[in-house]
Amino acid sequence: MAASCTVDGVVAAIRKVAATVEEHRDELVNLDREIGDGDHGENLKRGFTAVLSKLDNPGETPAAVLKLVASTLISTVGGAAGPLYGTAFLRASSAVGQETELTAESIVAALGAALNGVVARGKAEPGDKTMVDALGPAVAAAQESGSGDIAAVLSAAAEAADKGAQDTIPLVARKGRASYLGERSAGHMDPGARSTALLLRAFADAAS
Amino acid sequence: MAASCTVDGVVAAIRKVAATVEEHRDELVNLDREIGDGDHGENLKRGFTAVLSKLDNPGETPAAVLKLVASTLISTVGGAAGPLYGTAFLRASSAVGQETELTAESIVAALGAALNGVVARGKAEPGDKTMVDALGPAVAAAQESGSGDIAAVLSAAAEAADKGAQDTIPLVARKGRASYLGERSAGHMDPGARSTALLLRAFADAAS
Amino acid sequence: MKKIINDPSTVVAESLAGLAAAHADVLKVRTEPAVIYRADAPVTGKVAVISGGGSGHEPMHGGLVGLGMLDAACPGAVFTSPTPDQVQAAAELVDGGAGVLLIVKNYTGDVLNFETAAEFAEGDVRTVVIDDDVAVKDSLYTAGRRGVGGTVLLEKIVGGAAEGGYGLDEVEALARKVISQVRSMGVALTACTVPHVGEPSFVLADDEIEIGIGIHGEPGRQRVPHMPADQLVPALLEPILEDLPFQSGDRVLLFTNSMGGTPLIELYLAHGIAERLLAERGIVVQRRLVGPYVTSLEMQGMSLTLLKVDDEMLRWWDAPVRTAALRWGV
Amino acid sequence: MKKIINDPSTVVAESLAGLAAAHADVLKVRTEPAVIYRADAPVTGKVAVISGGGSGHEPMHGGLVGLGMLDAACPGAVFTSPTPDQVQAAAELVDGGAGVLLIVKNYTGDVLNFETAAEFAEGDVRTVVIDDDVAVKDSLYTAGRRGVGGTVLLEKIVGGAAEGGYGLDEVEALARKVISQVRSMGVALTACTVPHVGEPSFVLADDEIEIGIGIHGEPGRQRVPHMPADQLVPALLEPILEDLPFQSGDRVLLFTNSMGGTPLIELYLAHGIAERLLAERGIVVQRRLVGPYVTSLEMQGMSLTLLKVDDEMLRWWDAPVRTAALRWGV
Ligand SMILES: Nc1ncnc2c1ncn2[C@@H]1O[C@H](COP(=O)(O)OP(=O)(O)O)[C@@H](O)[C@H]1O
Ligand SMILES: Nc1ncnc2c1ncn2[C@@H]1O[C@H](COP(=O)(O)OP(=O)(O)O)[C@@H](O)[C@H]1O
Ligand SMILES: [Mg+2]
Ligand SMILES: [Mg+2]
Ligand SMILES: [Mg+2]
Ligand SMILES: [Mg+2]
Repeated sequence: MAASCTVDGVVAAIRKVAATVEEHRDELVNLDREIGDGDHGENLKRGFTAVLSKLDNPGETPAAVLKLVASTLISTVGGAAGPLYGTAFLRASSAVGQETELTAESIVAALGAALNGVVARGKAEPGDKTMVDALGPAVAAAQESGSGDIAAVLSAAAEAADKGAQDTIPLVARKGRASYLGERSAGHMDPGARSTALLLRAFADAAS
Repeated sequence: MAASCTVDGVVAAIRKVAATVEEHRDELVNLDREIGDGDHGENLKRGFTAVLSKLDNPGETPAAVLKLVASTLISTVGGAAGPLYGTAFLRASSAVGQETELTAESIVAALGAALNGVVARGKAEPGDKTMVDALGPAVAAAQESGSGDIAAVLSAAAEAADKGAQDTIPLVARKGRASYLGERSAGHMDPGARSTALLLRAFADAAS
Repeated sequence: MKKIINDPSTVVAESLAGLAAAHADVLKVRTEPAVIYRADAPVTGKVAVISGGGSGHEPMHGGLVGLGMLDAACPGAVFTSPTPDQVQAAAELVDGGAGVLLIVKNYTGDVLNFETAAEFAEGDVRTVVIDDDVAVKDSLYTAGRRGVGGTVLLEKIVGGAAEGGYGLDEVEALARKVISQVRSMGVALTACTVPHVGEPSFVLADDEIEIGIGIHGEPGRQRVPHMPADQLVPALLEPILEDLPFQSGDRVLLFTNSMGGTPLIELYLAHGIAERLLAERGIVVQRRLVGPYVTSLEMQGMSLTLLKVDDEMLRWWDAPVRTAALRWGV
Repeated sequence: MKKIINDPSTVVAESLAGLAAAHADVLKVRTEPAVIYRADAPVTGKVAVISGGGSGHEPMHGGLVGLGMLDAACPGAVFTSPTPDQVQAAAELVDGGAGVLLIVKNYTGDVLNFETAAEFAEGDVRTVVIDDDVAVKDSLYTAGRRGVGGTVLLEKIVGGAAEGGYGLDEVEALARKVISQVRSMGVALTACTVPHVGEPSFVLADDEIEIGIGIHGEPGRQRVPHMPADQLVPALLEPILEDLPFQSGDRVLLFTNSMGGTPLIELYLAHGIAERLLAERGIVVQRRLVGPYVTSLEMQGMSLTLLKVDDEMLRWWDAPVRTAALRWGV
């Protein structure tokens, strides 16, 4: 519906993300109990609660908001997800530069930069059963959508991320804590892929 | 049936006692779990197993057998019951002196001496919810029976001990570990009273 | 019952073998009857300090044998007091010619077995009985209070003084002073399972705790709903403070003890609350001990012990100690 | 869930307050971000050794801060690695001008957070990653082996050497040597409950155990029927021995660790079996550590760690240490 998005729009989207994380905390904890250590939902909730407390002074540009989110997540989440999501938001922030209004194009660029950041930090490949398996397809779908509409781009990304998260179920984990389980990691959705899908869905909802 | 009892008779009786303790181990453990620490049956079993292993060389006189039982119980049972039963058998041994055959009379004397020993060591009074509440009535019944028959004396004692043990159920413990429970000790049979009743029943059975 | 054991009847003996292997520099173990004793025993001219009790409270007492603490410990079967011949064997092994002090926790079984041993012993043997548990109402007509957490403090202070050259009279007097100034209270969140029983000694619901618990899996005095730490810690501390009583200006040693299964993260949290409550009342904590020292197998729960200290007690508390469980200054 | 806590979200902070109150002579605690550091930090001219990780493994790491061991520890949320700003704050507090060594257990979260901190840090900061758990198959294509029990041995030895005057290069080289020579394996008899989860991290039946368990309540590699200690101990020891491999004539440090809820009576029993098995193979146990040092909250279970030692490692293992959990020589 929207061709561009101001700093207020980004702030509103981040609030939506925080609400989604809060709402799905237990689900993410339970997914992580199955094949990890049961903290993923709690970690993200702690992080986005801290983000919320800072959003009253978000800065002037979309990039400033994204950087604030990045540094807050890095300093409050911990675990694997903290630096990974932190890097994702940091790279997205750099990608959108000093723009005061984000376009569909810049959002596609931001998503791509986020993916590159996560891969650079975490060294996961597609199929390793990580958040990359949600974020990778999301970036591809966003790029392919070719739409000039932000909501359309984000909803294509969210849909692909959702499918990507579902598709982690049969996979055997090769990165992160779940990899210790070997074959026993198959049959469970990756919590980080699920949270990535939830985040993108929240962004898409905020944009529509 | 018998007016006297030789060293062999005493040894046979002790074997019977050991078998009874083995058989009732779990029952005594469970009684002790209710109001104590759950070891009474195990403690007595350990003690009488050790006694059994020594009975091939029991000594020449009934007193020698009883003394062997006493010292073995003292050095293997531990807990409250070890010194108490040990003292009981030690005093019984002294009471029968150098007799080679025990009479009903000497058995009554031995029981009385055992009771005195337990009271001297443990300082329990009637109604304190201890083995004294079984042994006390047993001694009284044995003395009153006035019989010259060992089996009759012992079976009167066993019957009184049994009733005494039953009668500990409503009592509030004032001695031993059960006393820590205060009012909550009421409603449970005292494990030591129960084991005393079992021992006397085994002696009575051995004599009949 | 899931335990790392082979057979309930050999648990104590096998565990002692491991203890001996782990701490050969500090202690030795003899069997039948079982005694844990200082590697350098007997120490000539030193008062020997001996304790003991049922197994299952580790590190008490075997982990407290060594320089500056116990000369010997007599380990009974699990939760069962040792037998007199263990105590006699211990006395023979460690008597350095300056007399022997027996430290006995006030349980009928422990008292009777140590008493029997003392009757047979040669040389100058004294006995002190510790009864620091305020959960049990004291009375001439009951078995009296139980000996619990205070025992570790008593053994450290008395052991230090014995190592430092105190004679038997002085050691005994110091022991009686410590006993008169120490009070404890415990709580269980879960029961424990004695190996030869195979089932928990009692059953607590998911939201129940047992206040005033003993250290042998005996049920306590009161079963209450579980509560936050901010309420639980005062529920243990208040009866202790009222009992002695401890008052503003008193100097104390605070011992926050885990019953075994309660992890340090919870224990330190509780300790912090106790420190705060004492500070609020003007009671000055001068020394502290935090950890699982007087345990009931895997029981979850804790106890608090407060000792009103003076300079003499502090001196021997601070004195060097080298045991499996407590070590400083050496 | 029954725990001695107030609120899952304040457990770590409240526990740190208790730790600080209990050990003011050894350590200090700062908050937001949380760091536990030596009371006398920074020690000028000394290489600073910093570690950290999720909470719930106490006494590791906070209980290992002090003279001769860690200069600082960064406690994360329960079972969650600390954040980079904690590590940066720790480095600023304890950097004595001779460089900083970060000791990181090999978990993705720990590695990423410490790595991020190191990128921002000023001065000479080196990182070593310990990955001693043989339960996890190592591979370039996975997260690799986990850091478990060996961490305590590493921190003691490296901390001793740093205290003894080693430069940063030497400290780092020694750390890498220790890491290359240490192997561990653990088993869980019961799961543990993370406070903010409120339910056990997995469920084991009454007759099941989990071999190859991690220290965060992660399920292990294999669920098998419970077995006697005489079978369980070799099931842990054999994979360790085969891995390095350890051979006849090797000198080792044997560390028998409780996961928290396993009582000492069982732990010493297991230790005794391990000693016997090693002796049978001609492996010479020269030092040992037995106790709950690397725990998973209240989990019942144990781990074995074997370190192939040389004279350099023994020298720094034996060197004085004064922390809440380990203390000797001072
Ligand atoms: N190397 C990696 N690359 C990308 N994502 C990863 C990597 N390792 C772990 N993750 C993601 O992190 C998620 C777990 O996050 P979280 O539970 O917060 O951290 P931790 O595993 O440290 O407890 C996993 O579900 C996975 O999606
Ligand atoms: N002072 C006492 N006098 C007589 N009998 C006692 C006394 N104290 C305890 N008992 C008896 O001992 C029994 C408990 O024995 P046991 O369980 O073997 O010892 P413990 O209490 O040390 O575990 C009690 O049931 C009681 O009959
Ligand atoms: Mg996790
Ligand atoms: Mg009993
Ligand atoms: Mg007992
Ligand atoms: Mg985690």
